[in-house]
Amino acid sequence: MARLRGTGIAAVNYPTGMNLGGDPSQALIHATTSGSFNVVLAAADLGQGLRTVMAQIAAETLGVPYGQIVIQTADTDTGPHDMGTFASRATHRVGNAVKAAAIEAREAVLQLASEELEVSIADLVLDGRGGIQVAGSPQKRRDIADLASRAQFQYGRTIAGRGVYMKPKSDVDPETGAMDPDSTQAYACTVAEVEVDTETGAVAVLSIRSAYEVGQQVNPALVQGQITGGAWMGMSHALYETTEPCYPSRDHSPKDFAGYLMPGMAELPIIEAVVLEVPSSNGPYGVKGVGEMTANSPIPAIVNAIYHACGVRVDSLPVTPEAILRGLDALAQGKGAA
Amino acid sequence: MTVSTYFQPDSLPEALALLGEHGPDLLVIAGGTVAMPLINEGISLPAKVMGLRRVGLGGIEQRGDRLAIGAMATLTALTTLQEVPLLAEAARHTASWAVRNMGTVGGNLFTPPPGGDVATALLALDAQVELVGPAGARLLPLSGFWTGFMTTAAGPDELVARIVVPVAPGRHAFVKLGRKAANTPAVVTVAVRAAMDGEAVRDVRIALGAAGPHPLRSAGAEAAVEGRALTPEVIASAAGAAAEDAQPFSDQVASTWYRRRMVGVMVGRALAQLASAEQRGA
Amino acid sequence: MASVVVAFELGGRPVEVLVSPLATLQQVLRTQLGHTSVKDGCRQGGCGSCTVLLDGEPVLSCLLPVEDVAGRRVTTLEDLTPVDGLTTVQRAFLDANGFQCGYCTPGMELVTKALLERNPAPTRADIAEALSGNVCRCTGYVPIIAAVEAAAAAGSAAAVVASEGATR
Amino acid sequence: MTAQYHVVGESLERTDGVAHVTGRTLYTADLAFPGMLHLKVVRSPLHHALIRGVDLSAAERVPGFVRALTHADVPHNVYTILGLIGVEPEEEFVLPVDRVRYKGEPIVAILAETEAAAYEAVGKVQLDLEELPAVFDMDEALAPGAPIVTHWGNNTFMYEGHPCRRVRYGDVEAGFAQADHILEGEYRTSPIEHAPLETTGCIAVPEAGRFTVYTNTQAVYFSLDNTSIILGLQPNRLRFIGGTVGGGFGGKVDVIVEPLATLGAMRTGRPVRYVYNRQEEMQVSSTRSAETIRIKDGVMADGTIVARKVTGLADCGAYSRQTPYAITKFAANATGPYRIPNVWVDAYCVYTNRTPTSAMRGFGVTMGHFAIEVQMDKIAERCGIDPWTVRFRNAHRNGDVKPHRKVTSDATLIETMQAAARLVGHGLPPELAAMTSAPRTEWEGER
Repeated sequence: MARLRGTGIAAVNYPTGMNLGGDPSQALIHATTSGSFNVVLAAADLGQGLRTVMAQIAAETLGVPYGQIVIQTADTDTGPHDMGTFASRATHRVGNAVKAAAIEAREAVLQLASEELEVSIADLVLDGRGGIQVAGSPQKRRDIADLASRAQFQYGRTIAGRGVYMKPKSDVDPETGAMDPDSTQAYACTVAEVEVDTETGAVAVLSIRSAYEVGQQVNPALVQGQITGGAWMGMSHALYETTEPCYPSRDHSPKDFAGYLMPGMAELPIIEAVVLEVPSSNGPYGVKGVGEMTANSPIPAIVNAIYHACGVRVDSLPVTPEAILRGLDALAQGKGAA
Repeated sequence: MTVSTYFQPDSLPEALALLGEHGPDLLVIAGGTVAMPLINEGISLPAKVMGLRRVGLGGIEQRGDRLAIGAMATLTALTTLQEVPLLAEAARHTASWAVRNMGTVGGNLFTPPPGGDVATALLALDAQVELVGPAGARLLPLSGFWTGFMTTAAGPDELVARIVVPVAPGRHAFVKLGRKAANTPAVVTVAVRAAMDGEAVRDVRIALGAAGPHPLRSAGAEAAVEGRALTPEVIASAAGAAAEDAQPFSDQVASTWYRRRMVGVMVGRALAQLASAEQRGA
Repeated sequence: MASVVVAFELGGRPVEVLVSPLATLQQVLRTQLGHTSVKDGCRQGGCGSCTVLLDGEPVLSCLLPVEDVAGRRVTTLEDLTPVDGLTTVQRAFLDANGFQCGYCTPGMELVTKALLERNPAPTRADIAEALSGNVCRCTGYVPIIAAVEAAAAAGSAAAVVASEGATR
Repeated sequence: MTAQYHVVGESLERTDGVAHVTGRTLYTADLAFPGMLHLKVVRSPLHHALIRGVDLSAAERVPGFVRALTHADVPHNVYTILGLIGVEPEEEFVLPVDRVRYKGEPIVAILAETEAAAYEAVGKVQLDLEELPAVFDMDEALAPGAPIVTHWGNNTFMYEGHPCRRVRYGDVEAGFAQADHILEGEYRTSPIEHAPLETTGCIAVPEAGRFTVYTNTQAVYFSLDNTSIILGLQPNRLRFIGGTVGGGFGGKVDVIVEPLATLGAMRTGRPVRYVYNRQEEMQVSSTRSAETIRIKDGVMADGTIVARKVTGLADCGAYSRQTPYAITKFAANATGPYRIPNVWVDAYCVYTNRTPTSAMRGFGVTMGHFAIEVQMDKIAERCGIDPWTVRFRNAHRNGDVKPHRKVTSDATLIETMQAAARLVGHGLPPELAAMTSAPRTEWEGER
């Protein structure tokens, strides 16, 4: 028996959003009497932390603390239109809509402040902590919360904003394939190390180390969450998952988590990532997107590592222990792997 | 079907009486880890169900040089069984913590392939099944208990009451290959129990799980090692014989081809483990 | 079908429920007792999301006829969550982002609690074995392991504080 | 970079974190409503069959049975998922009229007082089916004489008159003629299940002339609009509430459960719960497509790719759902992050009698990346260069034109690979370490 180690790499780009029939999302924002802001959306949080990220973008733009933001989403009686949470589009599309709505609401606050302080809006700055002050004269200031209260009870005005972001429809030229299919691109490069047991064909993934460039991160911990979960899913896709384990026979298609194979905690490799931030030209604060791409580069990196470990090229997924063993048998017989 | 009655007999005689009264209409469940999923998803639609958690068969007691394990003893209870370390090891490699807290040793005899790691260990231990029916109790060697794919020698009016396991000095080895390290269906499970006579192996029993319609012993592998020292050549010969004896099948975790190959590899690893095992009770 | 009354202890309080035959503990906790932290990921015993503690031991409530728990002690996450604040385990999962969609979280936390009660300083292998029945599709498990380790560290720190307090 | 912001760039605690760790988050199936009925579906046991008859009489006698829904109950009996954005054809029925095309296809829905009664009644529906030949392999499905799965006479989705999505850029044959090496590869992938911990489901509740649908869809408006078309209801009579999803991964964009549940609520006036059990989630919910990707690359001795021809086949199963769009995405990304001057892509969406496929994380791109990146290693090996160098030599840069004619911007492949090399301690040769994604100079652009 031998345990053979190998390293493989893979590099990928990933498109943010799609063009669909036009790809819009909207956001509405309004201030409450206490100066917190309700952000009303129709986007779903799949667990990636959409509510959190939208609250951060709204807080940043409005210049108020994160805790002042309430995200209310996905009730079609109140939430403005949204295409949906897919295509790595939410942080970019919904984020842009939230930012636009927040800017409009901020303008209303600044207008009030400028009237009360008797200066032009251009002379006002936000302190990021819920305050507005006159540039160069920090003692001349107003709290956004107070302005919001007076807007309602004293001035009878709204502090609200509407935002939309739309990627226009781009038809595909059926002859040449010319199209504009995305808004921006994020990148990843993964290096995987594996160990192959030549008796069983079993692959242990030792490490998945990646560099990502995803534009500005809104919440780095949540970005790491996507990268780590995606690395595991990529490993799972590469080595385990199929709904047709006996294909072309469709017998034994899994019905439960025992039969649908995925790695567990004991199979975890070291998962490590560095993240570069190069702001995109069109995402809110320069974001790109990271939701989907994280399962992609680990798959070929692992498959390439297997080849470098044991000389077996498997071009079909999942790379089962049986496929590796048959490949090793073929190598031993001098025929080369299929 | 909407279940009309769930019987919870308080004693074995009461359970047997219910079984006699309702016959094959009565679905008997032990830990529920196999039957309940089928009921929950509407695949099994029983009208009458009998649960055995209250019949008082959860205990483990010494009977001379044997251990009588109540059929309703949980797999968790086996994991700390010092008298029979092979059984404890097999139990530790079965399913997950919560399932082990629910699943029973009796139920493990009926687990559909590729299950039954504990059953495989019991086969290597030459355990007997105590079946109790209207005519009383009878002891059946486990090797004669299974009669085919999901069929056993238990009569329709009988229940498995206990599993009787010899406690004898010797060596053991347990190897389970799954696609994962923990909570995994078996590609192949190998349980070996032997006495040692100097370097030579005596009274060896090599049981294979997930290598046939039920746990089975490899006569070829046993013959290859019986009375011999566990040299690499002897181990290789036994591994080859086991691969030939296996009656593997394809499922989600492995194909027939791969299982047969792994029977050989895992029997080899188990015997290598046996050769290096420190002397301890098995 | 004749419904029956089953009495057991839930979170330290006696409860009596009228159940249909073979109703599962999961079903009764979720639909009759409002304990929806007990999730419903598979009903096959395969995902761990419906885990509860039965006399302190983790079991799968989807496989357990509620009649089998008569007279016994059942604990769910509802029973453990303080009125204000979080348990040590919950705090650790929150701080480590040991969840994404949150669906596996209650089961993960209950098994973690049971593990740490038996083994206050588990190794990674211990954690992997103890949680092997709990499936997560989002996180890749890494932050869950981090949460368990943080909870263990916080627990032992708390134990040190408590024992120091006791000796004074 | 981050310091210029107050909140963006900070790893703040999740707004829903406390609710998640205390188990207080309410997911769709945690809700219950008085009088709620349970919907379960009678599914085809065959891969391909004509429906000769459906006998409900025994099912109707099951205690707790309330009513059945058949194709005749569905106002506009066609799934419209991509039709909403103008992608035809409409090929999938909500409940099929006379033919089933995959094992597990719904035929009749049963509404009952309890889940157990629904299951029992489902088991008592008698189906009279006439089995038809089925096809499970894409190459077989494309061959003459194959069983035809669709209603239009062949087994491919039609893209504006073509049986495939095409990309034509440069002159691929001229590129091959110029190349030092020709390298061909064929890559195959298997269907993959999303396996979210929370199964797909919804509860439709009738309310004073309207229906409120609690759902774990990934797209509430998409689901509402599709349901409105199928049920012939003005959209303002529907209210969809969701937003908290127990894992999606693309599997909850299909709008399969909402129309039937809402129809049940319309026909009975009672709340209707339709939540997949795990076996349904595993066996009949859409999967990621199986793909066969054939790549032919023309490569210069230094590893530079000068031409690429790709034939991609994606198995959409019996119904295409979101897959036609995935294929467009596949075609758009068939060169990966590399600059290739001559490219030819034919990407097919192929119908078979396998489980329908749809969107999944990395939609149309993930398996293309697998093929491309394994191919890159083979190119490196053929040219005798290392796997890093081949990627740097082919890396696209800002200003490069992609085969779909879009000019590359926001490119950082080179910087990302440099960061990965640093992370693993792999020393790059100076010429690679010095590269950037900045637009090529005129001199660099010649090639």
